[in-house]
Amino acid sequence: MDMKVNIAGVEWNNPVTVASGTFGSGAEFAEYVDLNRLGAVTTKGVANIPWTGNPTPRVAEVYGGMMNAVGLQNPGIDLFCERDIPFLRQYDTKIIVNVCGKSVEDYCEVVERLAGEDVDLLEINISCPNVKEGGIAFGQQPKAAEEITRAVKKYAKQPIIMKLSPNVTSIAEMAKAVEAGGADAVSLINTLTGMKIDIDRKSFVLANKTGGVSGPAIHPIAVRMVYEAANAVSVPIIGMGGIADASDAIEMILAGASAVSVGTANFFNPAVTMKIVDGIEAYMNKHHFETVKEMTGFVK
Amino acid sequence: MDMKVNIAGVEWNNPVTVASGTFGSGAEFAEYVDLNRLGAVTTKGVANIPWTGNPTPRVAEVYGGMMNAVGLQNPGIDLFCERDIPFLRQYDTKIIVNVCGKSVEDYCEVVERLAGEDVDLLEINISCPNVKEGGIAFGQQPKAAEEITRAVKKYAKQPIIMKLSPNVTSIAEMAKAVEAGGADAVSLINTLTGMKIDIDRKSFVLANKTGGVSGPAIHPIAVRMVYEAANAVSVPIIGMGGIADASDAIEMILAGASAVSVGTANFFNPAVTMKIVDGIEAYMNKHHFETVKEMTGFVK
Amino acid sequence: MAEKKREMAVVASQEQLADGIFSMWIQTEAAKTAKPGQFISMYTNDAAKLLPRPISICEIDAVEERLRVVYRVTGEHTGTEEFSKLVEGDTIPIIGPLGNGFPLEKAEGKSVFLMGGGIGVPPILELAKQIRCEKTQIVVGYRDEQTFLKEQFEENGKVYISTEDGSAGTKGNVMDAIREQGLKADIIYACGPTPMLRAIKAFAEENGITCYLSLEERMACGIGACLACVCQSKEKDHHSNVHNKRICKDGPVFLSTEVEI
Amino acid sequence: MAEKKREMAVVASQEQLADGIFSMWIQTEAAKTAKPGQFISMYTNDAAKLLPRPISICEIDAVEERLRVVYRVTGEHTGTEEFSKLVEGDTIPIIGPLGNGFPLEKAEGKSVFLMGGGIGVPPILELAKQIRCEKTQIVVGYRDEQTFLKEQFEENGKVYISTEDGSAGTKGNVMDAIREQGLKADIIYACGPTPMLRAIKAFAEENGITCYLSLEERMACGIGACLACVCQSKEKDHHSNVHNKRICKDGPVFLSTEVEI
Ligand SMILES: Cc1cc2nc3c(=O)[nH]c(=O)nc-3n(C[C@H](O)[C@H](O)[C@H](O)COP(=O)(O)OP(=O)(O)OC[C@H]3O[C@@H](n4cnc5c(N)ncnc54)[C@H](O)[C@@H]3O)c2cc1C
Ligand SMILES: Cc1cc2nc3c(=O)[nH]c(=O)nc-3n(C[C@H](O)[C@H](O)[C@H](O)COP(=O)(O)OP(=O)(O)OC[C@H]3O[C@@H](n4cnc5c(N)ncnc54)[C@H](O)[C@@H]3O)c2cc1C
Ligand SMILES: Cc1cc2nc3c(=O)[nH]c(=O)nc-3n(C[C@H](O)[C@H](O)[C@H](O)COP(=O)(O)O)c2cc1C
Ligand SMILES: Cc1cc2nc3c(=O)[nH]c(=O)nc-3n(C[C@H](O)[C@H](O)[C@H](O)COP(=O)(O)O)c2cc1C
Ligand code: FES
Ligand code: FES
Repeated sequence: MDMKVNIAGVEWNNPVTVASGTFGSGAEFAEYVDLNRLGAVTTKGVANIPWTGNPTPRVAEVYGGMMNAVGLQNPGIDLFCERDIPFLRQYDTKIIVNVCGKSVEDYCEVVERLAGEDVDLLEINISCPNVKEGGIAFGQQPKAAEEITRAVKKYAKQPIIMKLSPNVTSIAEMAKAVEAGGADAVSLINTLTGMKIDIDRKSFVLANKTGGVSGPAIHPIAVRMVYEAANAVSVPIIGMGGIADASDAIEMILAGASAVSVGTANFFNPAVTMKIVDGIEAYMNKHHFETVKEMTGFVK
Repeated sequence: MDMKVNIAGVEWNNPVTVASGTFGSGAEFAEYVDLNRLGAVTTKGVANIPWTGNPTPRVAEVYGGMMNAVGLQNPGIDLFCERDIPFLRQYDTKIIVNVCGKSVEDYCEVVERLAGEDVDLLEINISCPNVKEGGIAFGQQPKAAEEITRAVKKYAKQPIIMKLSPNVTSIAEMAKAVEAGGADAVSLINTLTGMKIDIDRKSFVLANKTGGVSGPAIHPIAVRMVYEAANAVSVPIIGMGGIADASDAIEMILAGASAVSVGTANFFNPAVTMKIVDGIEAYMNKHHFETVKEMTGFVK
Repeated sequence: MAEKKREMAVVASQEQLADGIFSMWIQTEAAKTAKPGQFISMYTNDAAKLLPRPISICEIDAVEERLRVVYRVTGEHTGTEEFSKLVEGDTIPIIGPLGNGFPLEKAEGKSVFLMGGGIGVPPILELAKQIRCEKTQIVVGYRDEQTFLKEQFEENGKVYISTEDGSAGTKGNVMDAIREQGLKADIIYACGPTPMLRAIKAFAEENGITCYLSLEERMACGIGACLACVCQSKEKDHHSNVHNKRICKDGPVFLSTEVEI
Repeated sequence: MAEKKREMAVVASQEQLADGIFSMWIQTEAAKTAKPGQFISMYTNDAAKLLPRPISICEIDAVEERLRVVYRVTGEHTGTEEFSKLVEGDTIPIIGPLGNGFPLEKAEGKSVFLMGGGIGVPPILELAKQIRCEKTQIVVGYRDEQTFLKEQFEENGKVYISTEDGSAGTKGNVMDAIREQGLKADIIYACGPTPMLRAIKAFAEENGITCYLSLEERMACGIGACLACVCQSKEKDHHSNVHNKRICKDGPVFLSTEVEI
């Protein structure tokens, strides 16, 4: 039995990574988790320059999950390269750098900067607001998604994972668009846009009014989208959205994911990823799966 | 203090109705609920001819909600008119007939048939698969949605509520499209498409593979969409999605709904709508709202 | 109008009968009108698990207003696991009694089979207690020697047991027990897994025996409104106007010739 | 590596101190290293409520390995309401101790104000117990005469009370109490609602007094990873590289001159 997976030419020790933005760059979680036991660490989105993010409150609790509008606060690519990459390189885990930007140029600048760095994969978060297109996310229009993929691929030395937004009519179309643009892998889902109102104060709970819903509440939607994307493209899929235990992760893999990311669940239990790695292993043993690849898309 | 609301010219005693498909035509729930205390009863979707629906299992439990693929089983418009309308007319409540179909002609046939019946509003469910367009729902393309609205309006004697699917990139665009087509009101959201896999049996839990997710898990997404739709159109909005208590309903109204529908929550507690009516009344008293209209869209 | 309601039943006692099989008595108004073959919808206290668990009524104590349910814990982190941890005095939300139950009157003067398999065994107990007939033959099938409720069955009729592993009674299923013992009946009442019900249906129809089957399906409302729990009916159903009947409302007990399973 | 963990703390006792104010002692390893001003993340057992509730440490018993938390139930159906129903022997998942706590050493030889307002009062207790300084002046503000923890404060310094309704001590807030009594100090430690902290910050800065404030914000991870709980910092923060500090990790206690509130 072998837990290893190969994602766009990069071999992970196991199929479990963490979802961008829920794990920082791993330093804080390292006190709770053995980072060597993660297939990969996916870092918080980083831009070409530091971003301040949104005003607070940035998070709210919703039924079976949470909502966030952190607004992609990040220290900028320079400090990231100087501090976070060397930290993560101490561990036997792959490094996936999540990249954000407000224009195609922003993304390309970060990707180019990372070309010379010792990281394994880049994940391009196209749910960011596209300032030139009036703030509509790159990830909500197939054409814009394809173009941005093609643009970053020009600068990329590492394989590119395009991270898709679930706030679209057809996830299959989005997956096909980024594949056409040259994506080496696809990850999904990012958060579903939600809103919460405090009825006593008669105001929005988040300073940003809307936020991204994540956690167990969105899991069935994520599984469906992973299934649809996996059936639309041939590049590997990293599945995420509401994974809180091994069974949720296995569902995602059976639906078509080659690997999985755990996000919001890290906030309920910082060591949840360790249980998920163990649980997938136990399941593979029990159900006689020799490799994760055999499990991927097993349910058709 | 006045609980009455006016939806497209029809006055309801209070802003609470039930979501189509969760309440049959009210006969079964009448044992648990005083139908006179509902602003309106929205019936299960009815087509021009009887539909058998999907194979079972048709429902599954998901975290904080459920998934269904009943497949719009219905007895056809003839039996509906003969049996269900006279039953509901015994009560002091408005009748909203939810209409489904597989082609524009199907919908028009039902709407025309209902023109001579004693019902108050028609709700057109455009999440049905459009057989001519390869099964993609009418409700996922603005143009198709606008056209079907225009078509049914030609035959309609009652005001038309267009019921929107949340499985779209822009709910505002969809709301505008049906308003342009002549909709008298808009209701949202229908279910979000999801999937659940039984990892022990390695098969889909629903016979239909995918199903519609409903219940508390989807509430923040529904609130956001109601807010966006309310800010995009001037016709009244009937808000639904995950309403399980008065506070959820009030959130929806503050976000822009003129009335609310309670769906899945009827399955946890068949009398939940009574508590919601009472809770809205108590809130209006406490917060000095004279009318529901004042509350509608209060939080901007 | 609005005379029924969701109620908070109080756990009167709980015990384990066999591996993963629990028996619970609950204090509830539902006991006043309950009939054998009806079920109740039991709700969890877990906010993640909102749908009801339909569980058959195993015994009715109308005087003390108590119902007994016997149920299997289907796995870890399930609603039934939660139920199994309830102790005396805890409350559990329920709706019921639901469905139609077994038509007892059809048995009058007849020789009957009361057949239960696996977790379909429990509803047969109250049926056996209430049925008035010529000859009560209780044929119950278990997985192994953990033949829960057997002693109580013996107080209410002649009991024939089958076990899958042959550790008690006939090795095999309930049909094997009937064949082995050469049993005969004019009418059958049965509850159990679908393959067993299919075999019983075939046997009954071949032999021209009236047969009532209690069916199972996933439910959402439990009261006939959502159309989740249908089974296929031979004739067009008058309510649905298609070949579907609602198990929760029109059943769970059906005449075998009415339904396709 | 991986030396910290989420743990199941055991409730040792629980009592109500005032309207909606509860005090709970929990048995936890977190007690071994906890310091005044740190907090713990408390988790509910409600599957609908998944985020932690950050609650300050009110007292530390390192020997018995117990922590005391004093908290307000913020409403019906809240996590804190659930906590208030726990009884001895129940378990509650927690992470902690978290954050940096108050810098005790800065008080040495000084005259101090320990200031708490409303539900910011509790963390001041352990601080008062541990602080070693010239003069301990505890200035605590309440809504009304329900001056919870007052007796314990009196064992640990000179106590000045303010109440919003004037039913005990100075009518008004903690700043009113200081003015009314003409109190003086070289250093301030404070926890309470933002308007109170703002007033204290202004007072301290006007008077050139060193001042430490414990801040509050909505949290998700509680350990510095998610960037939910930031406050604005005067200087660019070295970790964030922008003018934001993480309250959970870099705080909750900050030097008043470091932050904009
Ligand atoms: C009319 C009827 C009577 C029944 N009587 C009994 C009984 O007396 N004793 C007993 O042990 N079991 C009985 N069952 C089966 C029982 O309902 C399921 O085992 C139980 O719902 C499983 O719930 P869970 O919490 O263990 O599983 P989970 O996996 O947590 O259930 C998830 C969801 O699936 C539903 N579900 C899962 N399995 C079934 C099933 N087999 N049938 C219907 N819904 C299911 C649950 O109700 C729930 O909504 C009966 C079923 C029906 C329809
Ligand atoms: C560092 C710190 C220390 C605190 N110490 C104490 C204390 O000792 N005693 C005490 O009573 N309260 C304290 N609070 C406030 C306490 O965290 C909130 O009152 C509590 O989280 C509310 O949860 P709930 O379940 O009552 O409300 P809900 O409305 O159910 O909470 C919903 C969500 O919002 C969050 N939330 C709501 N109000 C606040 C708030 N004021 N601050 C942060 N998060 C909030 C909750 O954590 C939860 O995630 C502290 C807050 C912080 C940040
Ligand atoms: C607090 C928070 C911050 C996030 N930040 C990012 C980010 O910087 N970049 C990104 O691509 N996704 C971000 N996400 C989305 C997650 O990576 C993930 O796609 C989503 O939360 C769904 O997974 P989950 O349900 O397991 O959390 C963030 C999510 C949360 C909750
Ligand atoms: C079992 C079930 C059946 C449904 N059938 C219909 C239907 O016939 N027509 C329709 O427009 N919506 C139907 N819906 C969608 C609901 O009306 C509602 O839009 C959705 O469930 C969201 O609301 P809720 O979260 O309160 O359930 C159905 C939902 C459920 C759960
Ligand atoms: S469960 Fe709703 S009709 Fe049977
Ligand atoms: S709560 Fe996550 S950084 Fe503070």
